[in-house]
Formats: sequence, structure tokens, C-alpha cells
Amino acid sequence: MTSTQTAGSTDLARQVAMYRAQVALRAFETRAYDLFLENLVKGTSHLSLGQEAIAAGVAAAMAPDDWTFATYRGHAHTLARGVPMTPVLAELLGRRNGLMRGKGGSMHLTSVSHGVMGSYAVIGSHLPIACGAAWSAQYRGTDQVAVCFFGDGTTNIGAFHEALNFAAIWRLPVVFVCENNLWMEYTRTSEVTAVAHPAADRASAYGLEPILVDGNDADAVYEVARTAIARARAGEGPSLIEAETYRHGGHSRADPGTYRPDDEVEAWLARDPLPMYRARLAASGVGEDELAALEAEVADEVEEATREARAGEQPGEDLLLADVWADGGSAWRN
Amino acid sequence: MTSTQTAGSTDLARQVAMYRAQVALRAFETRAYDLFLENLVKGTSHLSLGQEAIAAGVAAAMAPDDWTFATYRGHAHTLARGVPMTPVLAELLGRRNGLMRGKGGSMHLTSVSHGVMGSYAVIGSHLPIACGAAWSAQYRGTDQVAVCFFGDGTTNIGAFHEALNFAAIWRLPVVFVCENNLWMEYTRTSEVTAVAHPAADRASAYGLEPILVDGNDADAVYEVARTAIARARAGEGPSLIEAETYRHGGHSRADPGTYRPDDEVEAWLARDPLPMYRARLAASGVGEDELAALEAEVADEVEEATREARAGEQPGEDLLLADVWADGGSAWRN
Amino acid sequence: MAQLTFREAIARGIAQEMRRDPAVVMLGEDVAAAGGVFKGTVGLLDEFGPQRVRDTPISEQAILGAAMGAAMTGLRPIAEIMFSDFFAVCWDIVVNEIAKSRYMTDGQVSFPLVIRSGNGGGLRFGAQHSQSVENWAMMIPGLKVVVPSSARDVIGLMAAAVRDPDPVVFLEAKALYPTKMDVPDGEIVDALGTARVLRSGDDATVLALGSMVPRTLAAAERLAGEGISVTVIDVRSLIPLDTATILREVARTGRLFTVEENPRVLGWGAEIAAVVTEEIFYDLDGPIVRITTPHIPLPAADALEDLAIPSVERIATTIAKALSD
Amino acid sequence: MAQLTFREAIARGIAQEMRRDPAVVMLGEDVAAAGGVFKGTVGLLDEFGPQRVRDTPISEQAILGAAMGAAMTGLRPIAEIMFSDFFAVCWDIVVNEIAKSRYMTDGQVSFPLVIRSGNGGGLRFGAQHSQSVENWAMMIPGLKVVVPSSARDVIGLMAAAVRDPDPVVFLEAKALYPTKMDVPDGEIVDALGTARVLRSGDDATVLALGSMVPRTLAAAERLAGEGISVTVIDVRSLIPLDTATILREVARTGRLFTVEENPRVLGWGAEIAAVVTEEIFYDLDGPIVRITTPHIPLPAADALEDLAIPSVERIATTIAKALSD
Ligand SMILES: Cc1ncc(C[n+]2csc(CCOP(=O)(O)OP(=O)(O)O)c2C)c(N)n1
Ligand SMILES: Cc1ncc(C[n+]2csc(CCOP(=O)(O)OP(=O)(O)O)c2C)c(N)n1
Ligand SMILES: [Mg+2]
Ligand SMILES: [Mg+2]
Repeated sequence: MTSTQTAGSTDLARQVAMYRAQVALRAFETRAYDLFLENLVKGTSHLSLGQEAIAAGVAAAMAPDDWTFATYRGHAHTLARGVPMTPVLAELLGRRNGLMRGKGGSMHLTSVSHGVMGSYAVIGSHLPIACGAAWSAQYRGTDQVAVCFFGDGTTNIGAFHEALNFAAIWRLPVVFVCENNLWMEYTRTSEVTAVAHPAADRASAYGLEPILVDGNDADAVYEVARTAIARARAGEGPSLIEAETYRHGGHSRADPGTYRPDDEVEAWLARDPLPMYRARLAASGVGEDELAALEAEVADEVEEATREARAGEQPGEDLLLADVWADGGSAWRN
Repeated sequence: MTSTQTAGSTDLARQVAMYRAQVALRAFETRAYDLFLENLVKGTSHLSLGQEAIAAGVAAAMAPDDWTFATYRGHAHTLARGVPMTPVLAELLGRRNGLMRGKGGSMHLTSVSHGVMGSYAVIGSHLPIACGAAWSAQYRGTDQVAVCFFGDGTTNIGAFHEALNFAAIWRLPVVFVCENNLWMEYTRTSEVTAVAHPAADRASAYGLEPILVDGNDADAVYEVARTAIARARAGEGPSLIEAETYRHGGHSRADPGTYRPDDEVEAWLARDPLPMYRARLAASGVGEDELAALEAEVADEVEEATREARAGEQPGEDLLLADVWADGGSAWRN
Repeated sequence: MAQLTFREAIARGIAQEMRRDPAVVMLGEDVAAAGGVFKGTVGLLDEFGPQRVRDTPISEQAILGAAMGAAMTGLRPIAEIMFSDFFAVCWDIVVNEIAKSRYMTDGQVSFPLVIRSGNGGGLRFGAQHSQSVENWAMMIPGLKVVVPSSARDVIGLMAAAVRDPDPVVFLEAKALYPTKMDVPDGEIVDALGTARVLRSGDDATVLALGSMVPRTLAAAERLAGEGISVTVIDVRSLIPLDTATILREVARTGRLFTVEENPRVLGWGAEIAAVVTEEIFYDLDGPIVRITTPHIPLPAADALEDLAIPSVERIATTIAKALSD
Repeated sequence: MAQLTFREAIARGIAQEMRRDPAVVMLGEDVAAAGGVFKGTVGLLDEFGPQRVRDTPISEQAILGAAMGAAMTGLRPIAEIMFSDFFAVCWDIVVNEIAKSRYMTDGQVSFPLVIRSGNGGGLRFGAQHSQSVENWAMMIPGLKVVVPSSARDVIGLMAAAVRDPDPVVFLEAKALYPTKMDVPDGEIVDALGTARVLRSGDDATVLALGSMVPRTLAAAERLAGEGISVTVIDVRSLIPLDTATILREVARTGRLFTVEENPRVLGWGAEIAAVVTEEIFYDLDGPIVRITTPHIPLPAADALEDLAIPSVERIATTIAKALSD
């Protein structure tokens, strides 16, 4: 699938915004990695380096009150919905000014006010949950759409199957986006998957069309997402998108990713979504000064977020026993 | 698919045996129902009335040391492997001479010495378990095959998906047999399933061929089972068979099945596997006397089993705490 | 006043809440057209229509995931897991997702939902359809756990559960479905976290839950005939747990017995025994005795199942013996 | 004698058993080529080959179903569930299938299998990757549950688990993976169901498990400096439970403390408290005190996680205070 932009100025403005989003995601993840090396990110973290075009492209196709359901690899999807960098970075550092004041951590980023309905760290579980949000929109007659991101390896767990069938039969306004980065943690997904395209080759099992897209091309991703979201909003039911991409680094913070063949890594680095997209914008007439200014702006944003996150206080006793229940507490007895 | 018998005498002998098996399953289930009406079957029970051709056809294609994995609707699959009627009936009655001396009940019939590796009552769970047996055969280099029966509604649960993918990638010698009787408990499966053929339309999601067979024709079932089992034995991996059939009665003992449209029930009763198969044998030259004799034999068998089961003692205290552990006991502490 | 069975009370309780609040919706296997396999939801589809009462595929993770996603976006779903044994196929959604998400999002989301399920033995259904899982649910931080023992409580506690802003696991003892009682007309709304003293005595306090409540009352009656007077408390709500009532009565009587259908090890009584032993140790006059199903899977045969689950006889003799030791 | 980390001990324990018995096979996510995400299975693929050490898809039900089916047909599988939180996605296979099938088939089948899993907190992984589930497993009839606290015990208990004819849930405290100790060369085979008295004292008995063992020993050391002498028992095996050792020591010291990483309600200590209170009530000199993680999901931030899980400080002060009351 290719980008089919008519080069109107709104389109170009959107493309510039998508480029900015990708630059921001790249810069944020790079900084998160640096802070991990400084031992400031205490727990685990899973970066989207190399996969930025998907988060940016899909987010650009969403309305402000649509919902995102993300995974442990969810920094990018959270930021792409407009959540500021500081609370996200502070959450990675376990600080009180974090998005969940340190209670969730890198794997559970949530910002309901931005439609980010949570990041889920048990493989597959959030696909049924996204169905529930979509059901709620359908029942209440809002035109909200739930968008649910997950990886290639996730297509082999039971919850994937249940959610896809469920969404299909209830014609739910949910868009499933499988980011196929070829790898699970350290195992190649094709070695443990019965079909070549783990999501697209299974769409027919749920009565859905197969949708394969170049996940390193934000425009292409935007187009398929826009179509899928429009279908969902029109009551035409769910879609399952498989976006082909690659993670530039290891699976999680501690993983150097050495199990991957050099030539594979090189081939994909050569298809890095950022320089490709930058070149496309330049070719479309966006000036180098505009691009450089935007990149500098993002760099400043990251610096500021870093300063603020580092300055964040440690969370304390007052938070520990708070918010198990809706009354704000955790008492299980009288 | 149609019967493609060459009318050799061994084939005919096998067909007569398959007819006998179907007659026995029918007679057994009918008796189980009568005893339920007498309030002698205490728990629940799920009959295979109408679905006998599948159990009979598949069992005829299995070698003695192949394995059967059945469901709560498993009387037929258990008997078809040669387990005598008395212990099965006695188990339904909760007697000490039952197959598991009353500890399992109707839904958990197991006879390891006949290759019946259990009947499982949580939907879908036995599909992965059958994979494990197949893996064991593969690893140890025996040529055993695991055959796993389940219903149409079972194709929508997560374990189905995990097991099919797992069997496919490890090329396990397992044959999955979906008995599509159109209904779950009281809900029509097509109302909650995204594809028309719940198993066959999903085979491609696991890189498998779709296999649809008339489940009311024991010969047709035998043929597809034979092929699938031969493939499994030859190391060519799993198969997924969808056998179309209908249950004549309700889902379980208490259910009159009134939610089903009369014309649907009538159409399927008109396709009752037993009279059809009987007519086919008669047309192939099997004499009425032979058929009648066999039917009478089965009737006697059922009477005897009924007598013996009714005469069975109640199980007692000695069994209650036995056999949680392999040491025969249930002590969880010293 | 109307005579209602326990199973009829479920539909009445749900209907009461669905009439009040259009955000209350229901889903599960065979709950709509068939009115539930235990006939607990008869009439709801007719009254509330197919948008609010929905049949699902056999996809327990999807059922509870849908309930969760709906609850966090404005609905108040009631989901059915047909037999509580099947919580095991969707336990992740219950314990890792529904129970934890409020805490880990720093309170950004709430889960006002109810998960109903047929629980426990007595129907000769065998090990995979008979288990009592109240202790499974009790030990998970973030879940409320309610177990009614009568038709009236079904209605009142269902209303309380539906109105509660937190996830409630609502366990219906299958053995009680056919039991009947007179239930007042009109709205009934109870409170979670309240145990009920059903009978007052001086020699011991006996705690019971769900299906064990009527048996314990019968045992208490029998003990009264032998000159032993016991307090019987229907615990009703494991989380929140009404320790105030329990500790008060145990302190007053000096002895504690629990009557539990769940298998012995880490049954709900273990927690209460531990709380009592920590907090009012010096008020205890003797050992705490738990009367439970043995630590085994439940057998199918009627003769065996009856031996396994605490009977009136076993309850009465165990208490009498312990008090005379 | 060699210095071994806890994580190295896992591979050594498994290798010891795989060398001995070709029926021992291993499967799980990333266990083969990558040597496990916690590096617990490094070298096994090289030594035993891809037929015996197998990577799987992310399909926990398939992993454990495969282990079960293989165990009932002659193999002795060791399956890995990467984080014990993920038991929730395959709990049915564990509790309804593996745990019950021997009983419900009247002993026709056996399940000689081991399910290893990284358990508990301390790594700042947040609520869905940090939970201690020893109590989940303990309460299921038909499961054995082992929790080693040292590299040496990892080897010996792994051997015992693999050789055991019944299903064993083998929980490896993630916080202990980097800990080191000297381990004797040669075969090590331990016994399930045996607690170990690590330190003997007179004022109280303190039970600990897994990651809480080193902390409890440190607390005991500190208490000794304050003139308080306690027995410390490493429980090691929740099922079978070595109540003989536990009851003997509690009776001798008159006081019992448990130190538990699992959330408070129905933690493993509740069962032991209940057993003690039922069986040796008159030997108790005071309340039983459970020192546990609060009844909450585990928070991610280091500052919060450290507040949640019992620390040496909290263990010591709680014991000192309770004994002085
Ligand atoms: C049920 C479950 N099993 C295993 C894991 C451990 N795990 C975390 S990420 C991961 C790999 C996921 O691969 P994929 O779906 O391709 O997503 P990616 O990480 O590549 O984005 C695994 C196995 C988990 N979180 N949940
Ligand atoms: C996990 C789970 N959910 C629900 C049930 C209840 N249940 C038992 S049989 C059944 C219907 C199964 O339908 P199908 O797979 O078509 O098999 P059939 O009964 O028609 O043979 C259901 C829902 C169950 N046993 N396990
Ligand atoms: Mg991936
Ligand atoms: Mg069916």
C-alpha cells in the first residue's frame, strides 16, 4: 500500500505534524535509554525505536475522544495521543510527578484525559478489553472508536482469538493494529507461528479482510488507519491491520538484541522511518529550516522533560495504600 | 464427500462393525436417558444421540494404541474405543463398579487401557492436552496419534487457537475433530461465530487444509479420519476436521431442546445416521437377519449393563480421600 | 410479599437495577434467549431487549474483557461466568486486569461491574463443575466478593454490587438455586461488607457462607437440643469483610468455628482464623476449628459428594465434640 | 564446590535431571535459544538439543496443556511460565486439568511434571509482573508447591520435583536470581515436604519463604543484638507442608510469626496460623503475627515497592514490638 496524499496544504500540515510526532517519539525513547544507562529507570522498559511511524500514523487518524489501548511497549502510543513528555518520563523514573505517580511504571502508562485507556503487560489481555470500550461506544451511541496495539507474537495467544471473533460478531468499532516487528522477545515469531503473516493471514478466520501495510511509512499507516476508523465509526465493524516494521534495539532495557542477524538489522536500519519520511517532506517542499526548527523544538522538550523528571520527588507512604478502591483507599475489612 | 468403499469383504466387515458401533452407541444413550428419567443418573449427562456416526467412523480408523481425548459429551467416544458398557453406565449412576468408581462421573470418562485419555468438561482445554500426548509420541518415536473431539461452539475459545497453532508448528500427530451440531447449549453457534464453518473456515489460520465432512455418514467420516490419521502417523502434522451433524435431543439431561425450530429438527431426524447406514449395508448385501441379530445382541448388552450398573454398590469413604497423589493418598502435610 | 426461589431472585435483583439505570447491561453465555442455564436471567431479554441483555460465544476472556472495557467507559455491566470453575479460563482478566488497573493507573479508571457465577457442589457435576472458588477471589487485592445465602439477600446484595463503584465477584451457590423464601415486594438494597447474625448463642460463634448457611442453622438447632447454644453468622461478604461483627461475637463467645464449602487449605476460614488469632487472641477460650470440604477435587457420585461437603451431621458433631474436649 | 548464582543453579538442577532421564524435556517461551529471559536455562539447548529443549509461541495454555499431555503419556516435562503472574492466562490447565485429573480418573493417570516460574517483586516491574502467587497454588488440591530460597536448594528441590510423580509448581523468587552461594559439586537431591530450621532460638518461631528467607535471617541477627532469640524456619515446600517441624518449633517457642511476600489476605501464613490455632492452641503464648505485603497490587516505583514488601527493618521491629507487648 502506498501513500495516496493529494498534496493539499492541510495534508501537508498533517504530515509535518506526523513527522514531528515521530521525531518526538524517537527522541523520547533515546533519552529513556540514556537514563536507563544512568540507572535512573529502575524497572524494565520497552522502546519503540524504529516503530514510530505506526504510533504517529494511527494517532493522526484518531479523533480526540477515541481510545488507545497499548502494551508494555507503549511510550510511543501514549505520547502520540498528546500526553506530555514530563509525566511519562517521570513515570519511568518512578517519581511522584509521573503519569501515575509511580504506581504503574513504564509498562502501564495511562492517561484517560487523552484517551489513553491503559497499557497492558500480559500478552493479549487488552484485546478483549478494547472490545469492551467499543461495545460501550456502540451501546451509548457515541461515535468513539477503540484502537488496540499489539505485537506479532501476541497473535498466538488465546485472547487474540476470542477478541477478534467477539469484535466481528458484535460489529464493534474497534481497530486492531498488529505491529509485526518479526520478533517476540528473543524468538523469531515465524518460528512459532503457522502462517507467514501472523495477523493478516488470520483475518479471514474472523470474516475480516487482510490488511498489510508498511509500518515504516507513516502516510501508509495513516491511510489504512483512517479507512479502518471510518469503517468502525460508520458501524461497519472491526478491522485488523498488520503493520510490518522492526525494532531497532533489543526487546527490553537489558537486551542488546544480539540474537538478530546483522544483515537483517542493517536492512531495516536502512529503512528507518524517520529519514525516509524527512526526505519525503523535503521533496514535498517543506523547508530544511522548518524541519530543523521542529527537531530543535523536540530536543528542547526532551531536555525539559528530563530536567523535570529528574527533579521529581520519590512517591511515599501516602500513595502506597491509596486507590485500590474507588473510595480512594485499600481497606478490605472494617 | 461420499463413501468410496471398494466392496471388498474386509471393508464390508468393517462397515458392519461400524454399524454395530452406532447401534450400540444409540442404544446406550437411549438407556442412559431412560435411567435419567428414573432418577438413577444423578449428575448431568450429555448424549451423542444423532452424532454416533462420528464416534464410530473415527474410532474405526484408529489403531488400538492411538489416543482419544473427549469432552463431557463423551460416552460415545469412550464406548467406540471398546470400553465395555457396564462400567460406563455404572459411572453415570455413581456406582463403585463405574469406570472411575464414581469419582469422575459422566463428564470425565477415562479408560487409559483403551486409549481413552480422558473426557474434559471445561470447553477447549483438552485441545492443548491432546497436543501434549502427540508431542510425547513424536518425541519417543512411537507412531501413536492423538484424536481430539470437540464441538462447534468450542472453536471460539482461546485454547482452540493456541492448540491449533501449536500443533501446526510442531507438526504434531494430532487430529482435531470438530463435531458441528449447530448448537452450543441453547445458543446457535452461527449467531456468535464470525465464519460459517467454525472449524473449516479457520483451518487456513493454522496453515491447514479445510476439511468438511458429512458427520452423519460413518463411511465418509471414516475416510477423512483415515487420511488424517495416516498423515499424522507419517509425520505430516495435524489435521482439523469439521463433521456436520445434529444432536437429536437437548444439550444435557435437563434440556428438552425446545429452542430449536421444528423444521430444523425434522430435517435432521430425516437424516438420522442409523437408518441411512442400515439401508446402505442392506443395499451392499448384508442380510436382514445379520443386521437384526447384531441389533438384538446390542440390546442384550445394554440390558446386562443396566442390570450390572443398577446392582453396583455405592462408593464409600475409602475412595473419598484416595488418589489425589500418585502415592494413592491425599495428604497435603505430614 | 412473594415466594421466590433463589434463582428467581437473581432475575428480580438484576431487573430492579436495570430499570433504575440504563448503564446496567448484561452479557454471558445463554443468558439472553435461554434465560441462563440455571434460569437465573429469565425474562430479562424480553423486558430489556437485545441491546442490554446479550448472548456471547464461549469466550470467557472476551466476556470479562468486554465487561471491563465497558465499565471503564461508562457502563455498569453484569457478566456471567456460567460455572465458577471457568474463572480459571479468564482469571487473567479478573486478577491482573480488572483487580489491578485502578491501583496501577493511580485511580484514573474505575470498574463498576459485577461478575456472577454459579459456585460450588451438591449437583453431582464432578470436579470441573462443582468447585467453590470463594477463596480464589478473596485473596486477590482489588476484588470484592459476595456470597448470598437466601433469595432476599440475592436481591439486596445484587443491588449493592451493581451500585458499587468497584468490581464485585458475586457467587451464587448452585445448591441453593431451588430454595424458596418469602421476599418483600418493592426495592431491596443491601450493603456490602455486612455479616448477619442469624442466631445468637453463648458457647461458640459459628461462621458460615452461601450453601453452608442453612446447614449450619440446622446444625445449630440440633445442638440447641443438646444444650449447646451457638451464635451463627452468615458472613455474606468476604471482601469487604465485616470483622467488627465477627470479632465482637468471637470475643463474646470465646470459641470460633467456620463452616466452609471450599477445599480446606487456604479456605476463607483460614484468613478469619488468622485475624482472630492476631487481634483477639486473649479472648479465645480454645482452638479455632474449621469444618470444610477435605482438600480434594470434588467427586461426582452422590454418595461421595455427600461425604465430601460438610453436612448438618458433621457440623453438629464436630462442634459438640470440640466444645466438650 | 563452586560459587553459583541462583539463576545458574536452575540450569544445573535441570541438567542434572536431564542427564539422568531422557524422559525429562523442557519447554517454554525463549527457554531454548535464548537460555531464558532470566537466564535460568542457559546451556541446556546446547547440551540436550532442540528435541528436548523447545521454544514455544506465546501460548501459555498450549505450553501447559502440552506438558500435561506429555506427562500422562510417559514424559516428565519441565514447563516454564515466564512470570508467575501469567499463571492467570493458563490457570485452567493448572487447576482444573493437571491438578484434578488424577483424582477424577480414579488414579488412572499421573502427572510427573514441573512448572517453573519467576515469582514475586523487587525488580520494579509493576503490578502485572511482580506478584507472589504461592498462595494461589497452595490452595489448589492436587498441586505440590515448592519455593527454594538458595542456589543449593534450587538444585536439590528441582531434582526432587522432577522425580516426584505428581505435578509440582516450582516458584523462583526473581529477587533471588542474582544471589550467590557455594554449592557442593556432584548430584544434589533434596526432599519435598521438608522445612529447614535455619536458626534456633527460644523467644519465637519465624517462618519465611523464598525471597523473605534472607531478610528474615538478617532480621533475626538484628534481633539477637537486642537480646531476642528466634527460630527461623525456611518453609521451602508449601505442599506438602512440613507441619511436624513447624508445630514442634512453635510449641517450643510459644510464639509464631510469618514473613510473607504474598499480599496479606489468604497468604500462606493464614493456613499455618489456622493449623497452629486448631492443633496446638494451648501451646501458644500470644498472638500469631503475619508480616506481609499489604493487600494491594504491587506498585512499580522503587520507593513504593520497597515500602510494600516486608523489609529487614519491618520484620525486626514488628517481631520486637509484638514480643514486648
Ligand atoms: C501472557 C504473557 N506471556 C508472556 C509474556 C512475556 N512477554 C512480554 S513481551 C513478549 C513478546 C511479545 O512479542 P510481540 O507480541 O511480538 O510484541 P513486541 O514485544 O515485539 O512488541 C513476551 C513473550 C507476557 N507479558 N505475557
Ligand atoms: C470454558 C467453558 N465455558 C462454558 C462451558 C459450559 N458449556 C458446556 S457445553 C457448552 C456448549 C458447547 O458447545 P459445543 O462446543 O458446540 O459442543 P456440544 O455441546 O454441542 O457438543 C457450554 C457453553 C464450559 N463447560 N466451559
Ligand atoms: Mg514483535
Ligand atoms: Mg455444538
